[in-house]
Amino acid sequence: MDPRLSIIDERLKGIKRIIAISSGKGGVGKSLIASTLALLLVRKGFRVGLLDLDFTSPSTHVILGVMNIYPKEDKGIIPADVYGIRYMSIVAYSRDETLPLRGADLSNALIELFAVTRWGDIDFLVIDMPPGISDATLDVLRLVKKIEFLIVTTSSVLAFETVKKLAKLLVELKIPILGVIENMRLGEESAISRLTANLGLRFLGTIPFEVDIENALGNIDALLRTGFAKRLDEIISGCGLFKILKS
Amino acid sequence: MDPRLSIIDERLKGIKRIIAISSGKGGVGKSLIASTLALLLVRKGFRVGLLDLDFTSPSTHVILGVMNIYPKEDKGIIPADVYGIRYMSIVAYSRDETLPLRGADLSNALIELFAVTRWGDIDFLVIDMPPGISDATLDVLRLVKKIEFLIVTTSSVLAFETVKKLAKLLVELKIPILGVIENMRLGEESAISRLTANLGLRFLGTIPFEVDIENALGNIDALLRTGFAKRLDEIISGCGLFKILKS
Amino acid sequence: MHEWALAEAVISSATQIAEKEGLKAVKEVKIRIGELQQVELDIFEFALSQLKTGILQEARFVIETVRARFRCRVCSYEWFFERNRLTGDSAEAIHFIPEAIYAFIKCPRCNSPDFEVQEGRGIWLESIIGVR
Amino acid sequence: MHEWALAEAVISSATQIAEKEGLKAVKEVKIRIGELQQVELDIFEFALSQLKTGILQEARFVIETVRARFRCRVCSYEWFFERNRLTGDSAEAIHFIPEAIYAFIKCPRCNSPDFEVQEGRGIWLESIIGVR
Ligand SMILES: Nc1ncnc2c1ncn2[C@@H]1O[C@H](COP(=O)(O)OP(=O)(O)O)[C@@H](O)[C@H]1O
Ligand SMILES: Nc1ncnc2c1ncn2[C@@H]1O[C@H](COP(=O)(O)OP(=O)(O)O)[C@@H](O)[C@H]1O
Ligand SMILES: [Mg+2]
Ligand SMILES: [Mg+2]
Ligand SMILES: [Mg+2]
Ligand SMILES: [Mg+2]
Ligand code: NI
Ligand code: NI
Ligand SMILES: [Zn+2]
Ligand SMILES: [Zn+2]
Repeated sequence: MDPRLSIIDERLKGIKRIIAISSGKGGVGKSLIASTLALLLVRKGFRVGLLDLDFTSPSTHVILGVMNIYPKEDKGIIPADVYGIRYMSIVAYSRDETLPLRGADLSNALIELFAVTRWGDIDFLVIDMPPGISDATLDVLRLVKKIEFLIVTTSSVLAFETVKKLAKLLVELKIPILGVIENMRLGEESAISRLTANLGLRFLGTIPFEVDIENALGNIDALLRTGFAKRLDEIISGCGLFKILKS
Repeated sequence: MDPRLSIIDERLKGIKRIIAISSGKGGVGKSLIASTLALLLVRKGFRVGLLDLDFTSPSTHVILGVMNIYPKEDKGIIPADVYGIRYMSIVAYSRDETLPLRGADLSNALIELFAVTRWGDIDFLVIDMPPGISDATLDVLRLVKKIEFLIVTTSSVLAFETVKKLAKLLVELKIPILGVIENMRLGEESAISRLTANLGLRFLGTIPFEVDIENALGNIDALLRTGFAKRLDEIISGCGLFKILKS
Repeated sequence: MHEWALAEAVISSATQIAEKEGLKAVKEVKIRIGELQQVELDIFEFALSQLKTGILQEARFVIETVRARFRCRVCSYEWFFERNRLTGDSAEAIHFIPEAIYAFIKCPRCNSPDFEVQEGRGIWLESIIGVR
Repeated sequence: MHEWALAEAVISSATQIAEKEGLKAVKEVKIRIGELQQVELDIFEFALSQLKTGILQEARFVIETVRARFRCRVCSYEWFFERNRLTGDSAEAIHFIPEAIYAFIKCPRCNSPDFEVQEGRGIWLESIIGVR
């Protein structure tokens, strides 16, 4: 028997809400939304963790501009403190090296991280998920009892096709879906809000395409000043979903 | 012993060149480039195959506008004919359903596809790869002896960071890399061509961001009329890489 | 009849192994076939008999079919593959690509698609008997 | 000292199993530890002794270390883990997340990172002996 599996619940016990930022598709803005969401929640006074589960192409450390991450060792691993966020990414261990992981190894690494990381008492753990439906998705569904999903799509049919498939899986498993955010909208019109409603899901809002967002990557003050961050803040404030009920 | 592994070379024997369209990152345009490249090569008179290996979020069937794919059965599987392309995608089997595959299962499905598909004698097999470095990447490296990589990035540091990791892996394994295409460029300037040269790789060219490309998805005539297709055509014609030496 | 392609794979790998082992002639080849793949045995055996040449000329093929058994990774429930429960379309899809099963079958107890095919998948070359 | 966290996991799962099996007291717990993880045994054993309570009060912990063995999926070469070949930094990374090894080690023969850790990874609860 793998003893790690029996300690995961204990490790996540002090976390009030766990939110996976997910999409069937890559490049829709999951990592940017996950990182910015974590920053916004910290600014609102919440205690927040951020876990980058995109092991083979992690991005959140680049977005947050943290080049070296040193989690501490104390009866487990204590996440690094990054601008007030309890932050954990595999790059703390793989450094700048390529980390080619087959699914079974990825799953093992994920279980190890969940089994030894001590998040402590926090309000939100935001998880930046890898694209597609893979070992990471299935493991999060299997191991993280209180998981909730926030789904990200672009306005493109290519993204929405994959989102439909992910949403179908989650609905069948009765996993809570907070709703769908449409990111990088270009024009005025889009079918996404209607298509989302057709799936029986809540449409949370649209974030426009922002031409010069690249300049804000790696600098959290610049990032929080973008229209992107402001719009994301409106969405999470407006939808009433990001609160702690029994605080 | 798994007998499928010993027949794969035989199945790929009649193919002159096998090109994996790849990136560390999702959403950079791999599927759009793979599909358009296959169409362009057909128009130039080459015999072309297209294999969608992004099993959990396939897109090429949406881009090509083929809703039902019926490969034929004849001493193996004969790819469907789609606008002159010998086309194979897992959606021929998973249909419109969600296909949640762990890495080990994905690897098994990939081996099965390579072992039973009869591509026949063709000039190019274009492979649309999933994002990141996963079982599919490692299996292609392990099983497809004459694989060559075409790497796609956007202008963003987030994409290029992951491209660097993929390129490093390929270089160490002495796998041929045709070069790097920068897709969805927004402004006039970008550091990508210089960064590519720093990695010792060939920079093939830039494709600008095209606001209304969405309207061309699903319609190959519209797709081939886009600036995107024209620019891609210039790139592949200009770089002299897409030819058959002993034809 | 992609059974032919699978038979080709078996012939090719049996030949490779026999040559590597320095056999003069192969007498028997044992093959395990997973039920999941729903291989049509007549066609498969016919293909084997047509394709065998050289070192395999006199070989007898012993084929064992293995029942497909699943185990849910979430709730540990175990169950068997029942073809009758599938539509013809999805049974055919699984015939070609056994992993297509993850599109069509869920754990009967907890509805999860996160199960393991413990046995009964694929074609396996079990053993080869020959003379040196 | 994340050995403590691993010890906690062992105590928690041994307790769960003992309760499920209806044991009154556990006498012995056998644990296999993969070399890859480079667990500091003193600390680990000390943590176990501090953490054990209730049903595990009298339990003896028998720990076996398993050598880490790799097999290349590309060229089939097999080799063993050698800590001395690693820098301190990467050895420490592997201590925390054994899969970090894929960032630092390649097949010595063909240079591929596509190898399997055949043995010697992780911590495994092998058996529990107790009285009913
Ligand atoms: N609203 C937006 N406007 C413009 N660019 C964006 C926007 N959201 C994300 N991006 C950019 O798109 C790319 C993909 O974003 P990323 O967060 O890495 O996506 P994912 O994690 O889904 O792969 C990045 O270069 C990012 O900076
Ligand atoms: N040059 C471009 N200009 C504008 N949009 C593009 C361009 N190239 C690709 N896209 C769009 O970007 C999204 C991601 O493209 P896709 O080919 O699916 O990427 P990948 O296969 O790398 O995930 C799609 O919606 C696609 O239509
Ligand atoms: Mg990401
Ligand atoms: Mg990420
Ligand atoms: Mg794609
Ligand atoms: Mg695709
Ligand atoms: Ni058949
Ligand atoms: Ni330690
Ligand atoms: Zn179940
Ligand atoms: Zn090797």
